[in-house]
Amino acid sequence: MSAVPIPRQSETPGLEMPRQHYLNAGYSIKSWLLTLDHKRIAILYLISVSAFFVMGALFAGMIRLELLTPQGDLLEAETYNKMFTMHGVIMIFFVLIPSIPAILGNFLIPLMIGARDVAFPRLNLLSWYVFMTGGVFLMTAAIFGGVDTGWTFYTPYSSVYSNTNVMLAGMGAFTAGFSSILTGLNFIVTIHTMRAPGMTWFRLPLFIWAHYATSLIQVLATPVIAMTLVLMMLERSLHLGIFDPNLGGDPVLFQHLFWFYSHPAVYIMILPGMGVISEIIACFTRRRIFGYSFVAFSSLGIAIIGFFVWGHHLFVSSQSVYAGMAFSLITFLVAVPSAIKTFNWTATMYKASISYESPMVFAFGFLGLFVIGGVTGLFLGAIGLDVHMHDTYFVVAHFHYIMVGGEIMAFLGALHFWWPKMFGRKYPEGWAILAAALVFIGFNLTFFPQFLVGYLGMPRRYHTYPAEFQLFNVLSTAGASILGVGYLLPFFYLPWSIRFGQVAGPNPWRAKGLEWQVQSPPLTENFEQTPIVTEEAYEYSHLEAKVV
Amino acid sequence: MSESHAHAVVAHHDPTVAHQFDDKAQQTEAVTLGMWAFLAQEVLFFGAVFTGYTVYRSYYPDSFIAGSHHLDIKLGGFNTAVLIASSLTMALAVHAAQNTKRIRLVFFLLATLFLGFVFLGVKVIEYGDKFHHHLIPGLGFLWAEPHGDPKHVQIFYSFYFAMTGMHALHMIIGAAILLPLIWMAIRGRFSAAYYAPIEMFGLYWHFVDIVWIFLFPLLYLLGLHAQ
Amino acid sequence: MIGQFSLWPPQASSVAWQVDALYIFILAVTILTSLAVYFAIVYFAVKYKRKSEDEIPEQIEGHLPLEIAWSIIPLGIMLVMFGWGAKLFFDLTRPPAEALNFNIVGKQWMWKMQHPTGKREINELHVPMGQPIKLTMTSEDVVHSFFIPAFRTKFDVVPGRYTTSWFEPTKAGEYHIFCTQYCGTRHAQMIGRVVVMEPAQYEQWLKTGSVNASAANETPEVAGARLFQEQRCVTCHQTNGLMAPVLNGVFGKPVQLQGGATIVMDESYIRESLLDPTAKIVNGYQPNMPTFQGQISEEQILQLIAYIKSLSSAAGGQAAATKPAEEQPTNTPPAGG
Amino acid sequence: MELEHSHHPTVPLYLLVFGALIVLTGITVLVAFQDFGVMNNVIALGIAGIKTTLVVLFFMHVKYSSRLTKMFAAAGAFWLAILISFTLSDTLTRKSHPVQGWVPLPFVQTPGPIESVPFVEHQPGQASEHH
Repeated sequence: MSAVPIPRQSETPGLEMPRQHYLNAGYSIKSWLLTLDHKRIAILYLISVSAFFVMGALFAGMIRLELLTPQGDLLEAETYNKMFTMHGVIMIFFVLIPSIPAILGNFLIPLMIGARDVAFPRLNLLSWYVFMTGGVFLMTAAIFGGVDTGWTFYTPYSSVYSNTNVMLAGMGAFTAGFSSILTGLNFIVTIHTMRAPGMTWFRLPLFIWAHYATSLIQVLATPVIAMTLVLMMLERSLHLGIFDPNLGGDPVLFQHLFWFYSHPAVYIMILPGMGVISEIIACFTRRRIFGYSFVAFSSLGIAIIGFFVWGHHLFVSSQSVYAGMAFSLITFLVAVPSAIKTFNWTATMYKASISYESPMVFAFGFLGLFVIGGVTGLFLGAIGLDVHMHDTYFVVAHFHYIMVGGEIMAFLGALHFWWPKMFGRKYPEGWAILAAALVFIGFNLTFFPQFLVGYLGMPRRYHTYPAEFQLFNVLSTAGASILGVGYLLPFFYLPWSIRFGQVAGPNPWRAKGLEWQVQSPPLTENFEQTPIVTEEAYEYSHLEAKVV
Repeated sequence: MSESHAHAVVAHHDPTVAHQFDDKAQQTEAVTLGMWAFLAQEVLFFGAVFTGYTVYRSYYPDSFIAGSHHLDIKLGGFNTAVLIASSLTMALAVHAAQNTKRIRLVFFLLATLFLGFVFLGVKVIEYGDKFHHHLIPGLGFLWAEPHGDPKHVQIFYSFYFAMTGMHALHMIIGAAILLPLIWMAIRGRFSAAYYAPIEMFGLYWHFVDIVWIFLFPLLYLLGLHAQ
Repeated sequence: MIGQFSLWPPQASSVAWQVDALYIFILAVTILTSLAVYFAIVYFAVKYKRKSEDEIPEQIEGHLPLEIAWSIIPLGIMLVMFGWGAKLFFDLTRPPAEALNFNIVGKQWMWKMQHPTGKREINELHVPMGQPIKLTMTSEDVVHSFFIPAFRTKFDVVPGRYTTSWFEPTKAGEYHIFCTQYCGTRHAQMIGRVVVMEPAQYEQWLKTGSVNASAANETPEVAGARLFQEQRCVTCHQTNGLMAPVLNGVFGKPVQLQGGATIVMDESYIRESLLDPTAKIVNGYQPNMPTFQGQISEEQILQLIAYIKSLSSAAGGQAAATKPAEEQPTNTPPAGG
Repeated sequence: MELEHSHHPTVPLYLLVFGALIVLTGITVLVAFQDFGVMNNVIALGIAGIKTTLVVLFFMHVKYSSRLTKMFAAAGAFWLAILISFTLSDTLTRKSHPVQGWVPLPFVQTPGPIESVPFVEHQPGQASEHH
């Protein structure tokens, strides 16, 4: 891809770690906390998002344990409500939204487009601090009694009736939102202005296209929820009357403003995952992604059409029938680009050369779960059917298939794919494949029964439930324990590999892309000289020789 | 730590170009695009409350008109002129920086700051008036006029305070950024070769002006004819 | 548990099968599509497994007709789903003209129902079979949602607005009512049951408040105990005394009221409390009891008084001792009543 | 980039734009006192739109900027239009109607494990009206 000659290396045991790289550019606390290097900021995000993930997962574990029996015998109702609220707020604002963009996007976007850094390195560091400030608000809310509104903060419950720490949690989500805006803004500018010579738009890896689309949503949707949360908090603290039905206010208006962000936010969560899958599939099939431009434009299509469908969260909210129809129709339209992506990924495998290394196993897992998550969206988009399914466990299962089955699976795949690039060493392959298998099996066992119990009518956010739903909940909790083990494994073998793993060399997968042409881990300034791009993306028609 | 490595390989030596950029043109392009993306974000930030206003105005037009009659059109109009004038001085400040006219730059920045404070001062008078007439929502709100449902008028005033308050907050932040810029201008830090901070701040200031250009008719003017 | 395994809830309303039909249609289409994709992935993964380390497969850029085909065909199928769903939604949101109007009021955390005759119920809704019923709903506090899975109907109950929903029950039986919009601490207890009855039975129920033929033979105490459960008095008047005064052993004794006055707990005080609950509040409690005016007959008031009296006698103490077991907020709607 | 700067507006142009903005402000105030029915809203917002366009094109130099800048300047307005129009598509065509004189239950924070909201019977129109 690049004209820069690089020493050809491969996964020989005799490979040596490069003498100088971004990780050993400084060991002091200050060299990390005040770093302007996008790669180090990515590592800061990796650590903090992982910590939030553990917290969110512990709350999920408590929820599943409580639901093992129909009675509310483990947790009080209010404790349960606080747990699912914390689970939702943490997982959405502090894990899923920053997961791939802030960690892997930060690390890879400059490397992939041939830049020394993102456009605004200080802003990048600032957005991590803003993110952590949001986390501090949320943790304070949790420690001083928790919050019980659900992550949706619906008024008037949040603005008048709840007597928990809504203000602090709202501040937390508001602040984390600004971190997301700043990151998106940085990526937009970086992708527009920092591309290396020869790196035209249609030579960009699909990962970049996906992140560009994601960043647009982050910049254009997030401010709306920021203002909405401000209005909710003004109503709660200063008793302004914005949504208050007592004054003739409209609680459904809050839902409109909330979902104007929160539906596109679903695409903030899944688009980067789709970008990752394109990269992994291309590498392990040794093929350019089938229909590159269709996959690229489908990302933009999803991002833009995704702004017109938020009303499908309001089908039974007393929203106008006509608006509901329009939102339902457009909801089906936005399903098409996702379908196009899936078909193109599948077609990429036709007559390819497929190998089953762990990132590819995660990608297979993604495809398996994403298809189910995607098609179940069709049930909910059909407005007449949604009346029955709305706010039941069917919805819970659907969005977990997309966000956890899709995004987290892709995130793990990405982490395994680029781990050797980030730390210069490989993890034990067997453990990685075991983790992928456990996550896949555990996930399906956890969430598939929820489709069934959802259609039977079990509402979400119930801490007790009729006895006839128990079978499904027992299965679900059993699955969650397997899923938990699957998620736990990488927490051991990945850190272990940083010290003890096999040295990977610059390009262990023999992949294409600028990031694989520099040493692993890369230099602080990424490239010794600005690369000049002369090839299309995924040019697998010739391979580097394997050096043994 | 990273700086030393970076500079080792970066060819340019222009101190006004950050290490991650190849040249000044790239930096200017990036900064301008970044600012416009930020402003697009700001449009939607204010957009949420404008949407709410529009919806309630369509629900309760009479009460919104009745509520707007209590706003002082003279003060509002005066403030509009002040803010437009401050936009002009800001544009002239950018123009002065582009032509390396230090004294003019400092003068116009100070003028912009002064007009900003005039605007905020008038706003304080207006808020004080609302306080005296018990028109603060959630704080003993009283509405004794024959027109308008007191509850719906209270919604109008909630929007009045949310919108103008958020706007005033942007003005205050702007003033806070303006102070160090004025200091830097006095020190002669800006010239035709480097004036991006002035230009970017100008974009922000004009945006705040535009918000007011919409707030003025929405809050003060619509429904005046029904008086 | 396993014996109750089923893929959909009972089909107990006129629209239930229509909803299920669309469900099955989309299910069939999506299962077929998903299986095709899965089959292709597995087939390719096995067939095109990498043969050698240096293998370079044939490079295929894409195929425009194929792209168009797999954009247009799914779109066409999905438009069918949209049209079907939209038609169904119109049916679900347009009550027939002859529908009877029932009023539903949601509050944290109970459902208050009112029949066209004015009769009221809490957390229970008795309806005649084969009769279209329109629900006019509103909330007294936060947003709730009124969901009857067996009828496939659900609509949010929004404070400050009337929302409507309708159904025509087609199968006698008892079905769940759930609140599906999160509404606070005891959201999961904001449940109830809808009882579908033969029209004649419904008429009898409206008159006597019971379909139980043996109810006529009950002693006043037993009938009162049953009413105490049926009218949800038990929800608040628990032995812990947190939400409402304990009723055990207080009959005939003086009670301290808010404002300092004292009143003897007698028949007329109980009657007044049932009909005008906020008139005399026991010291230390909130005025949070609903009125039962129009909801229970004079005869039933006497039965409740008899029951409360019995709680203060020796035998009643025993009856009260068994109460805590029933009081535990069981999540199962009281199937037996 | 450097080239574009030479196309920046001149001081007289700035003053002209300022004059136009002040005149438009005057017009919008004067028009507001006349009764044109619905057109009052259209005129007021139309003039605000023209003023915004002037500020964006000249004070903010968009007239002299790259196509990319123009696109981002338009993006904010376009997305705001989505937000407002689709929200209004619901609120202007809703079937459910407001409860006249709806009053909520008074809200009291109760300490202790069970939250309770005091119950006060009221008559919000038809829904709970029966005695």
